[in-house]
Amino acid sequence: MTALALRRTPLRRLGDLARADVLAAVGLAILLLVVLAALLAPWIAPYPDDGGAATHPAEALLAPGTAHWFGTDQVGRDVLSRVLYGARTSLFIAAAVLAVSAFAGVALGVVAGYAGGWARDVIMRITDVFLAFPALLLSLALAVVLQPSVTTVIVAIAVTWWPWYARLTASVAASVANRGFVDSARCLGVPAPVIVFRHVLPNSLTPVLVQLSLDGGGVILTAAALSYLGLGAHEPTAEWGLMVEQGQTLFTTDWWVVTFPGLAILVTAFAFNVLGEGLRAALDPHRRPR
Amino acid sequence: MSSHAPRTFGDDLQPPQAAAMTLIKVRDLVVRIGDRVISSIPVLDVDPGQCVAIVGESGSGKTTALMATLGLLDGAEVTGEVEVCGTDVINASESRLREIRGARAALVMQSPRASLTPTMRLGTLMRRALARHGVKGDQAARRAEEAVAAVLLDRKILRRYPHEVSGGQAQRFAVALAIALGADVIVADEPTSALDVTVQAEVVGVLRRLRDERGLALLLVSHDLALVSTIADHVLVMRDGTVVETGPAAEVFARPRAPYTRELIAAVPELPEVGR
Amino acid sequence: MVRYLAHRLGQAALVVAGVIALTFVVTRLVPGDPAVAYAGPKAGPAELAAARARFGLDDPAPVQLLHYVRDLFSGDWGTSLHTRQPVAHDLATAFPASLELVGTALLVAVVVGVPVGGLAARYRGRGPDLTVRVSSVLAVSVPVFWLALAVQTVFASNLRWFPVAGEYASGLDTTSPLHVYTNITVVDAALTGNWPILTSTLGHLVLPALVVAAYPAGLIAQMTRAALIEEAGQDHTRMARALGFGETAVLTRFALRPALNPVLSLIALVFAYAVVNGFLVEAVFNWPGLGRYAADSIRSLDTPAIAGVTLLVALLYVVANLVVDLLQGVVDPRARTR
Amino acid sequence: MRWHKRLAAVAATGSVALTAACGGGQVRGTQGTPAAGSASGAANATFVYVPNLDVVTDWDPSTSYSNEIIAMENIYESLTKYDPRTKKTEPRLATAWTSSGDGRTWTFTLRSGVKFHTGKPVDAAAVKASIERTTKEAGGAAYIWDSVQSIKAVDATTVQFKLKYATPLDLVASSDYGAYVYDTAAAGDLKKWFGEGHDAGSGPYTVDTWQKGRETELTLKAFDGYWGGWSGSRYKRVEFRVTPELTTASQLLQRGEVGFVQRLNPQLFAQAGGQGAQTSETPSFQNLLALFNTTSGPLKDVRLRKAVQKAIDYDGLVAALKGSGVKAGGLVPEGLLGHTAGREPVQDLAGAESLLKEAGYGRGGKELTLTMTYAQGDGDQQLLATLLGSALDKLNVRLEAKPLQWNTQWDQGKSPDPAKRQDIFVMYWYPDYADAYSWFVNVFRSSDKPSFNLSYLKDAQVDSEIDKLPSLTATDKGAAEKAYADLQTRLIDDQAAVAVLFTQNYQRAYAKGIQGYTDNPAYPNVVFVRDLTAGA
Amino acid sequence: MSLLSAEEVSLAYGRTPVVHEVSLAVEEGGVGLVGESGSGKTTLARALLGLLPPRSGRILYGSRDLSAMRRGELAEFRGAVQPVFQDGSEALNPRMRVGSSIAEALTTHHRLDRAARRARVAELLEDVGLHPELAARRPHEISGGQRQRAAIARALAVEPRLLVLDEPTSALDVTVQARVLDLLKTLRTGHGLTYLLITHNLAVVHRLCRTSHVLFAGRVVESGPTRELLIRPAHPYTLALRDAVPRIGGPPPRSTGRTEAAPAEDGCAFRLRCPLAVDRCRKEAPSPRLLDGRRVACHRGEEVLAGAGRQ
Repeated sequence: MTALALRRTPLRRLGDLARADVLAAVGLAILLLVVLAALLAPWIAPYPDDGGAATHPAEALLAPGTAHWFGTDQVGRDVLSRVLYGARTSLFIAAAVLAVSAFAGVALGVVAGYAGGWARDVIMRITDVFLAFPALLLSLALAVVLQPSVTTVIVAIAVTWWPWYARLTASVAASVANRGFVDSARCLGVPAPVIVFRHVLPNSLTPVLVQLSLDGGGVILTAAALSYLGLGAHEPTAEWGLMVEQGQTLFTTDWWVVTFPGLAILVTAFAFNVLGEGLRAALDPHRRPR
Repeated sequence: MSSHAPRTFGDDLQPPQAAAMTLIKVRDLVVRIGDRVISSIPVLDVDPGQCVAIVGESGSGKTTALMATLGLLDGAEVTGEVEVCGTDVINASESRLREIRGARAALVMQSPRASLTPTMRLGTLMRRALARHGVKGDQAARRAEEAVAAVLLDRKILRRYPHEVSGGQAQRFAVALAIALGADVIVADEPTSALDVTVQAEVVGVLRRLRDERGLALLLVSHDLALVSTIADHVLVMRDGTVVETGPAAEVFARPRAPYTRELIAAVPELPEVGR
Repeated sequence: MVRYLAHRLGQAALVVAGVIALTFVVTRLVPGDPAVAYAGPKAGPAELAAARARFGLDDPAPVQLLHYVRDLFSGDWGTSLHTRQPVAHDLATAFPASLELVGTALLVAVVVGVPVGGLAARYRGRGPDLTVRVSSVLAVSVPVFWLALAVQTVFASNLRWFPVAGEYASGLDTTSPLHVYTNITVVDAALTGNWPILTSTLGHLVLPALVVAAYPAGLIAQMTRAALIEEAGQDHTRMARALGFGETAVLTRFALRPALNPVLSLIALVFAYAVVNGFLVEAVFNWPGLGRYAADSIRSLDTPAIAGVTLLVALLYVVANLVVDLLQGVVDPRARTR
Repeated sequence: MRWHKRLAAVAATGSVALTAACGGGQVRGTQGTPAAGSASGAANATFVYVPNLDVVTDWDPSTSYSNEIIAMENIYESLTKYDPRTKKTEPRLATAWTSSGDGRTWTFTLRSGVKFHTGKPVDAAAVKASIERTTKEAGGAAYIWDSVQSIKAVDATTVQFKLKYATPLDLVASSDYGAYVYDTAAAGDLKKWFGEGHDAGSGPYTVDTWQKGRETELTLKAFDGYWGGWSGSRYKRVEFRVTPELTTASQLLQRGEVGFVQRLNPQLFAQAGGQGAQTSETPSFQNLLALFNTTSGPLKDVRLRKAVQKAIDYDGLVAALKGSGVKAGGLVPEGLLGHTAGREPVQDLAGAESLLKEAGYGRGGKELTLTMTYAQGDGDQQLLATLLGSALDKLNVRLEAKPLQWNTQWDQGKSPDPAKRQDIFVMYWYPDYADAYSWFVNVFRSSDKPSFNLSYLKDAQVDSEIDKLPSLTATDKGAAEKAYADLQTRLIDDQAAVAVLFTQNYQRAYAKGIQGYTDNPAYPNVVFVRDLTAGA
Repeated sequence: MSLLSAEEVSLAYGRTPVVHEVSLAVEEGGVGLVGESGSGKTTLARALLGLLPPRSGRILYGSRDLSAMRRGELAEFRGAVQPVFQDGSEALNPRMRVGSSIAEALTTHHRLDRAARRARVAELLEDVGLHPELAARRPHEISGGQRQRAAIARALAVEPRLLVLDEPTSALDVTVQARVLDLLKTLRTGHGLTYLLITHNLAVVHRLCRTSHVLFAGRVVESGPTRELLIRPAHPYTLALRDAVPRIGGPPPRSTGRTEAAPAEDGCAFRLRCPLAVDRCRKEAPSPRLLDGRRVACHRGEEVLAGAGRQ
């Protein structure tokens, strides 16, 4: 299965996956929709201004209806528009966190995996320390330190996320480093940095990619939790976790303010998770979920 | 009601007496995945006490054919006629097949230790297998010890876990399972190719002895012509899913007719001839 | 095995050292003067100086770290700025309730997750599998704080099937006072035969425990399914089939135990996460656990308390990992010879 | 030295934990002994109060300065009590009082026959000892007694205060913090004794059980010897059930599990009213201030300060608050001396626009960026941030509103480096005792090191007028009224140092059967439980 | 002087010793290293390639110690000694085209322009019997035999003097194996190569190497001319190995001793499996000695030569 899947270009691989796994296909489709929503928010949102600083106190807390499909919030903003704009924030956070932590983690992991010895020991012990802190808790502590903002959320989550990539990459890279073509390159006298970049790194990335797609959901949930705790995005940024937080006391009276952003988080995380699950099943059956 | 009562000869492990019937009988077997034929065998018979070998290189469809005889192929379309110990494998119910598997026709696989459940002591595995086929209590314990002895293993091995035994021991234990269950025929898929050559000789020795002494039949799949030549009575040479040559082993190796068979034989690297 | 254990303990000790150092660094980075938090917003300079001296805030950082470590080991986890009680005491009071909630939730997660994952593996690619996959992914994708609100509104408020909040009906403290041994209410109530409190606590546990259980249950179901499917493709399960075992027997009697290994390591991982996830749930269900304590500490920038909670959870994680390593030895004989 | 003490403390805690673990088992909440009265108490009505924060942080009646007021006011009593309806103090432990013409000598006559829970009588000596201890502890709100030079117990029921300068001491004595009279001889180490959850008050209730961290943190039981007596169907027990989540609190109320919810949001408040609970809505003495940075940054320019003042959508804010706030008429809330009618601000975008234009900003002008800090987690302040940002956005002014922990926000505001300070500082203010002086002396009197004067205003004229306020209040209320009015004009209209955004409204919801509840904003969140009766 | 040699080399993975004080020299005519799984032959090969520093002893290229080499010398060694591994798909980076893999070898030691590089790649592919068009394929797009040929082409690119062949054909089908062995034979003369061949297959050694070393549990138990070793083994282990090999038309393979016994910790490592073991074998580890044209580490070598141990 692995060998078969490796023979494909990434795009065709996704295509294969969609055909083989209906659920993953659904995930992929939802994710594409979310990405589209994020990109096109200014054009498809019924009240684009409401995604930003506009307020209409006179129209506060209108129930869902023809004018506002998802109703309005405490200051009269269209919830649908803010949910659409929220996709931008959430996807941006997810992308930034994953990029930062994958970059740092993969870099350290490859070094640890290829170099082995004490370098590996040191890096792995450091990752162990970071892994001992549950992501949400360390992020929470960090968010307190750094003051709430989207950047804080990104930094705080990335700090807890990179060790996973370091650990994963280290183990993959260590096994890649033992493969014939790496030995063969060493026997040719190819310099170590070239070996790492040309031979070890490209062959260690598949599980990382799978993990990235699985982690999308996790990051979005953690970011939402941080914002929910008031440690993340703040007004007037449209962010799903923040919207739930601001509306949470309205659950029993004005349910739409909380329900729709909550559903948005659920659906997006769901999409990432099924897609990741499917990718793992197709590409990397031995990885454990997190 | 059990259509397959525990073998009556079992307790003292005597060879099957009146086993004149063909144990495995294959006619016009074709295995397809989609439109592609991955294995086809027109005729194959395994009689008691006989060793039949299917020889071929990778992708020749030899393993597929073997698994088809036990009805263990998933996701493939199997047509033709396969009869194991009188049961029509292709049309039999799953529960009927389960009665045959192990008790009449036992499997030995390529990877010695991986084919034994890693979390189970060998004795537990043996006991469960026996219980599955209705042998319990003291009778089961006796059978287990006798079977282990028959493959030249110490009975202490029953207390070991798979990772605590060597490849050769694991493979011999797989054979012991067949013996204990009273199987008439062992279906073996490259049983020695993962083993060192000295260990291979040992396992083959055990198989030969069981055939000679107990009339145990063997359906063997292998890519190793030299090995096959030393044990098989009858040989099928397969290539790309079809049988290119079949006949008594001595005949095939001495006077190969198909060019492919000749090529295969020529490709076997030779050792210097010595008088042993 | 002994050497392996020693090695693991050594590793764990290293991690603990790192955790302590990191916690210290993070808490020193907290903005705002902890002395202000202690002395109160309207305190004068003299009171601030006194508070500062009390917490040794004027010492250089390395000295503070040294004192911190020394105090930790002597059982002094500092004094909370907002409760003004020793943090160790606060944690000892709050943690049992969290343990009660998270322990119940994990129990539910395992009891539900493993069989459900097994069911999916057994009927791979068919209806039950799809149902399990969808629901398990939903379970890990749902924002727990949102689920808690929704569940509370529907099942407690609207349907009135379960109590809204709290650990047990509050009047019971007077009508049938609870003798405390472990501080874990369920255990104490069961030990002392305090049925009113026991039944009340169990009733109050249902909703929050289910909410906390959602995430681990989903993960465990996924993991069990994946591990079983992988085991089902292994040679030893094919061998089991060739020995005449049916598919269900193959999965339950042959594939399950080796498959439990990854599930176990997952449980260790999920345990600490569930504690933290529990924080969000505790707030909604008014569960008197660590979560409320943590939330209060964060709100009031109570550095010693934040450090205490962080440290406690990190230690839990380390311990859980150790326990799981040992359990793996029980489940899988291969692990014993590492 | 220090850490030896700490070690000892830990050893003590450790042994307590150990005893709990392996000893005979403690009974939860009652410190070892089940309260004798509690079993029979089940028959009596219990009043369940739902606060959203832990109740007790400091049990010492001298230094207590936090949420525990909701319990303390039922346990302890002060000499006087403020009535916002009459804007006057009323008798409590004191039955009458007089002051000299210069306002520097005050004489209080005590109620006779009153006893502390410890059994000792409440006499002049006890009053003197209490207040002297409070002054000596110098924590919490002890500063309210700053003007007191000496206290004299003239006889058992007469106490005389000599002051350094004129102060309305009857108001001071009604303070919600730092004014309790208690038995200072109740125990050797009072502080420690209090810390264990004991009380030495004279109020209608006394502590029954207290366990920090539990949901029902505190229960009080009736003090049988209370001077007011226990006639009628009064509540004999009070339970404080901590519930941080508003929704949860409201659900508990709906299901009849609790009696009184301290705070709900407007929606839940409306819902509670609609579902049969009683509700009460009272303007508080707490208002939200936006302090403009008058010394550095763009708002140094008074035109810009005025522009921001005008840009605020006061009506929109109050509309969005849906009843949890009312428009503020100046700095002094209604119900306090110094409140001036007709000061309610209105949004004036055109005015703001022209002021901005004058300063070179606004639409078509330079873009202006303002930083604002406010308290994280406060929904009402967040509403302000959202609405103000939205309004300023239309004027080409960008508002960077940062929600911060109070400590962080305050530290930043107090920063010695003006570049680190914010342009707009948002905070609540309320007085410790019912006197408007607090706003002026704390928030607007100049000082070199800013503490709460976070508009950084330095105005000598304002300072001197503020300094005259206490003696005016103590001697000539009419003149005091005028001085307050003038000061507000100066601060709000001339200097534009502050915008008063709204006065908070207390929205309480309580169970159907409770009778006799009125909210006294001078004692925020306090329910004087003995005044209530349990109806059907 | 031999091209590459090991002097009393001991090797270990982590704390586990794998190879014990092995000495051998690679000489013209090819040297075989024969042993079963766990004998340490691949570990030894990695050490000889300079991929694994010895725990003790020296690896000499010519007369120079690998561990003491300077950069330039090491480059020379890298240009002269090249590996061919068991599985061709392992030896080629799966993410690189076959041509690029070979070109990488070319450019590591020489500067070549694009055209020259392409021409040389094509030439090398032809040398190993592959069509030059295969340069554009990726490893998984060609067959196992082709991959192994490509791997050989890559090794040849630096024009080495010595190829270290680690089980070069054991992953291949018999017919393909035969063709690759033929290719190796042809290349030896065409490129003036010397082979160090590591294998478990006696027949393959016999085909390619003049001299052989038999490895058991990390020790060389017997070394000498391959043919001699196979016809008249002097060590019971060599004998057991040879007799266990099945042959077409030959007698059934024979096993002697207890194959599952682990190597002994003291005395002779083989003694627990040895049918000839005597008390001395337990007390004293045999050291290698010259016997009838070979070196053998067995107390009873003479008796084995004389025919003991066979039936």
